[in-house]
Amino acid sequence: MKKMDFDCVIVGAGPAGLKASSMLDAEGFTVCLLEKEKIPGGKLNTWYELFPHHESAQAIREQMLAATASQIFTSVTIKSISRTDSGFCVRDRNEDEYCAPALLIATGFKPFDACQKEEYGYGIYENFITSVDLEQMFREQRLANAAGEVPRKIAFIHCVGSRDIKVGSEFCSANCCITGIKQAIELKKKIPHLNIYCLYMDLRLGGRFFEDCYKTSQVKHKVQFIRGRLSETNENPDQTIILRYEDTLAGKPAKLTVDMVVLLVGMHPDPSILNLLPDIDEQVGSDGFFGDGMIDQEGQSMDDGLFFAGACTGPKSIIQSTDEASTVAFRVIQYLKEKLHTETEDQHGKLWIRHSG
Amino acid sequence: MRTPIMTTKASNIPFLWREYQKEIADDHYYYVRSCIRQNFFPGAEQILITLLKKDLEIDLCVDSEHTTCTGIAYHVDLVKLETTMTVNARQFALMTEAGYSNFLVSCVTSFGLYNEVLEIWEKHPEIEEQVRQYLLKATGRTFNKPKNLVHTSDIIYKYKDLLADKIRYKLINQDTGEPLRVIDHIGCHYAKIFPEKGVGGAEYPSVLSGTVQAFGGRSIDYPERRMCCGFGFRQYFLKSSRGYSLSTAYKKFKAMEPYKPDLIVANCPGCNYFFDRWQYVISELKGETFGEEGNGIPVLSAEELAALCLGYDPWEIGLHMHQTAVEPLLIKMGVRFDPDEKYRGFSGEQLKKPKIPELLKAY
Amino acid sequence: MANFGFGIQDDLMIDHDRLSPAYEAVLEEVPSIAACISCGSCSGTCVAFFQSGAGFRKLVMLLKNGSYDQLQQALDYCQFCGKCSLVCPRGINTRRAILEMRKQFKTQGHDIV
Amino acid sequence: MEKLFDRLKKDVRFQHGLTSCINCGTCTAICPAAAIYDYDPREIADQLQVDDETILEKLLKGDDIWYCGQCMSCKTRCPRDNAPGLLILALRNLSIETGYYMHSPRGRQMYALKKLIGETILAKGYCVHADGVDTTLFPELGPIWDWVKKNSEEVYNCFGNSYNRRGSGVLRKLSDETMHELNEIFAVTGTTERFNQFEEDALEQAEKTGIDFDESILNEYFRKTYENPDYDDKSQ
Repeated sequence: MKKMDFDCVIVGAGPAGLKASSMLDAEGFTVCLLEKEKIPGGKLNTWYELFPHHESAQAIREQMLAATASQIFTSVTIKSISRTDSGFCVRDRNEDEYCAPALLIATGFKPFDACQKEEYGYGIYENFITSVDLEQMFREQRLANAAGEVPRKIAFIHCVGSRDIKVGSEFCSANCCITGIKQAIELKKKIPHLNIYCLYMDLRLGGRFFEDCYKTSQVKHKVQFIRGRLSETNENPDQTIILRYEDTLAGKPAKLTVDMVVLLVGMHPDPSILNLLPDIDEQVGSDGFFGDGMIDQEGQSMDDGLFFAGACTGPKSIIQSTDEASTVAFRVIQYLKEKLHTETEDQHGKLWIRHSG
Repeated sequence: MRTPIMTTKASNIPFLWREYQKEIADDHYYYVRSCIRQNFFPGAEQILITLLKKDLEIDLCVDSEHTTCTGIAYHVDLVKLETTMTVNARQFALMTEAGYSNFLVSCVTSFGLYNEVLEIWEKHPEIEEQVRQYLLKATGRTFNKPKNLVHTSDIIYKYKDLLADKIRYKLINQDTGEPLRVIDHIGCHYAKIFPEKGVGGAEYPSVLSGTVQAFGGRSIDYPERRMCCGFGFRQYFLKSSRGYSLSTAYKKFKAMEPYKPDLIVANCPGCNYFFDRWQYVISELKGETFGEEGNGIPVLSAEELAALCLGYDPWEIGLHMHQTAVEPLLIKMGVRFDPDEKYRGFSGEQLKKPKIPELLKAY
Repeated sequence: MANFGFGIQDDLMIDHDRLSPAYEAVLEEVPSIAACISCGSCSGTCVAFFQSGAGFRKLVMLLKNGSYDQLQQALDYCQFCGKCSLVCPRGINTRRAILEMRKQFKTQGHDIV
Repeated sequence: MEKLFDRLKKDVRFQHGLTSCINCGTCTAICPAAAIYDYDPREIADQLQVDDETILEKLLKGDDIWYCGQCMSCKTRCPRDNAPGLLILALRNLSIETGYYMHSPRGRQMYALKKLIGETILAKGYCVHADGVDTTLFPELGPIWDWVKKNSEEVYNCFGNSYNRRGSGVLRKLSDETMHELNEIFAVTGTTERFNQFEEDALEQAEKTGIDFDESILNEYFRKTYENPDYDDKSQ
């Protein structure tokens, strides 16, 4: 049980947390990162290659870790977070305390648990995996169905746990469409004779180069896109899966039999940190993500030392997360400067002098 | 914004629907019959009363003055919503007058309809008020809404373990010692409209599979499991569109065939009727039967299943009124029965046997 | 066999497991048809749409789904004006594709499944 | 005259049945009717999203709304909590109220349903009664049903001993008071009037097409609409 003081405590050592920490480091602030997993890197640890350029997730993770000089505490389970006169105190399971004037929450998201979408059959039938499971298969170089065979026909299912009132998430996760297309291309590269189908409602490929990826998957890799949301699945006696959906372009119910199904699971808010935070009502949107998702007009933000960055404020790609982390880091820096320093002027212009003590 | 996650709809959704349990009262029920069941499977209708009163010692009010819920007429658009609601209100009035507050429904269409009507009243109190006025004007009655609305298969599910302790015949093949392979079919209006009104929700309701397993059988999952039996209300009642019903059921039979089911259990009287009769029609039309050696797959309701396992005489349960013969099942289960008693009438007279279908075996 | 006055009807469900050899053949010749995103720009501009009831995107869909009867009827109305080619945001060589579709049905006959 | 759409919006089933449709097709995918008829519940929901009188009138006069089998599987699946099956009920109700149902051969079958089910309710208090169904109208009832019908007293009395008599067994006769109450409810809530409308409209149609029509259940007009709604369609 010890008490440690920092300028900023960041909860979550994923892309957003790491990015923000490296920026705060550069400004000379002392920062600690608290990570619940055994190793830092957050969701980067679950990816094989990143969209849209197929960069190695591991390489990106190494770069980000190399860029930060902050102290990283791993396997930390937070017990409580309290507001103190001088800022925040985070207490972990071992009663260690990490205190700082600024607290940055970068806890990321939780992939939708596909078991909840019972009619899709994940966790019931064997030949179902999620996009997260598929990344792991890529990392382990083990692309096989439940029987250990190389699949011949695979379907990607879009919007699993997204835009669905039945599982309580009416928002679009924004990154699953491109994830599916990226994974389809990777699969096709590794298993050239594979037939791949994507069942989509509408494709939301707003990011840079995403449309290129889409067109490449169509023309070069012959990925078939079927417009229709999966309605239900059934298993055949040979463990192949029958998919039921409407071909909404034809206006007719349709079916397709595949060896394996990949569910593109949505990005859900991770509520585990929620109950620990002071004043949460003010900080959570109706979708469960932090913040209000509004444009932060200059001078309007009333920073009180509690900051949020990354996918905990809404579904984001890694680039979007790190971009947001940079912006928020800048705000943290401003906040800390005001809180910890006095403004003075010398012949070179403005200067910030840190309070003594 | 400004709404914490705890109040979003997500919190009202059980994590896994198939583990969801609904409220089923222990005792004191007012019972309403099913139009279809009492015509085609009157034994099931009657044996439930015995099961509840005698075997489970439940207090059950069997009223002779309740009517149809108008469910079929409602879903074929004959009667107006106001009429349906008022007729349902009258049933509730009879329940109230009899001093009961738990409402036990034999028919799944009725069950869905009562739930729908209660939901409408919940959301629109002004409609409930209007219905109260209609009922008062037409009959002079007033009513309380039921506290607990339960389907007969629910109550069997609730007491499945208690019944399992008492059963004489398990769902086990006496020759092989293997559990019987049982297809369960849940009537669409049991939980598809309101998942929270069914044991296990809409996708994997366990109201029948749980009972089947408690009685020693093996529940079979098969493609088209959740497909409607094909009733289709007006689609069936009009001969011109009856092909809709038949074709839908045919798809289900073809999908379940590879799994070699020994038995189909359904909780809805309509589904029971269709699975029973369409096997006959398909045999006549296509020369196809789905059981072994020209037999069909026997079809039972939850009531019939429970009563049969408990050792009631198959003919007392009315199983002789099935077109698809139940004998193959009785033999597999080792149920003792007297074939000569099958067609004995109320007066004790031995009735002339029914005609035998072309292909589907009869006994 | 007995007559009940009704029977078992055909299932109208589209079976995407059924291959469409004509689609594969057209794709071979005109690979760009794979880029179709069913946006419907082609149908919007099609001069024959009110006769055929199908713009280029629907032709591709019918071809993929193996709805050959409907496809052939629609193909007959194409006037090869080329407007669909002009508007296609994915740059598909629609005229080539339609010519190829017609060719497929001439060479492969009517009943290919 | 009140707009059709405004009338539709008053129906609680329309209110509960449509929030907003994203055209995903999960309803059509598992719709038994869509697999058998040229019918698409998604399109019905989609068409009702726009407040368009012409589209609505076309729906009310057309065949599409009569294909639904009311299984309500669509309600379970919709990711936006719509229920096309409920919309159908609201549409059919409005189609009947406006008289537009007579434009569709399938809508005109309401008369046959009234004969089969409506009259059974008012006579017996149940939607279906053994006395009214036989293997002529319903051949799939099979030889076992012929046997039941032939021995109805002997068969049904085994189950509560009150077949067509007072008592509490199956197919018991309801008391005159109960039947009176039922009839009163039908009158007060407007269904009696609706039944009369079905009769009048059918009579008019029968006269127009020169088909025999009388009070009996098995009149020629009944038989025709019951067996083939397109009997007068020359293209068939």
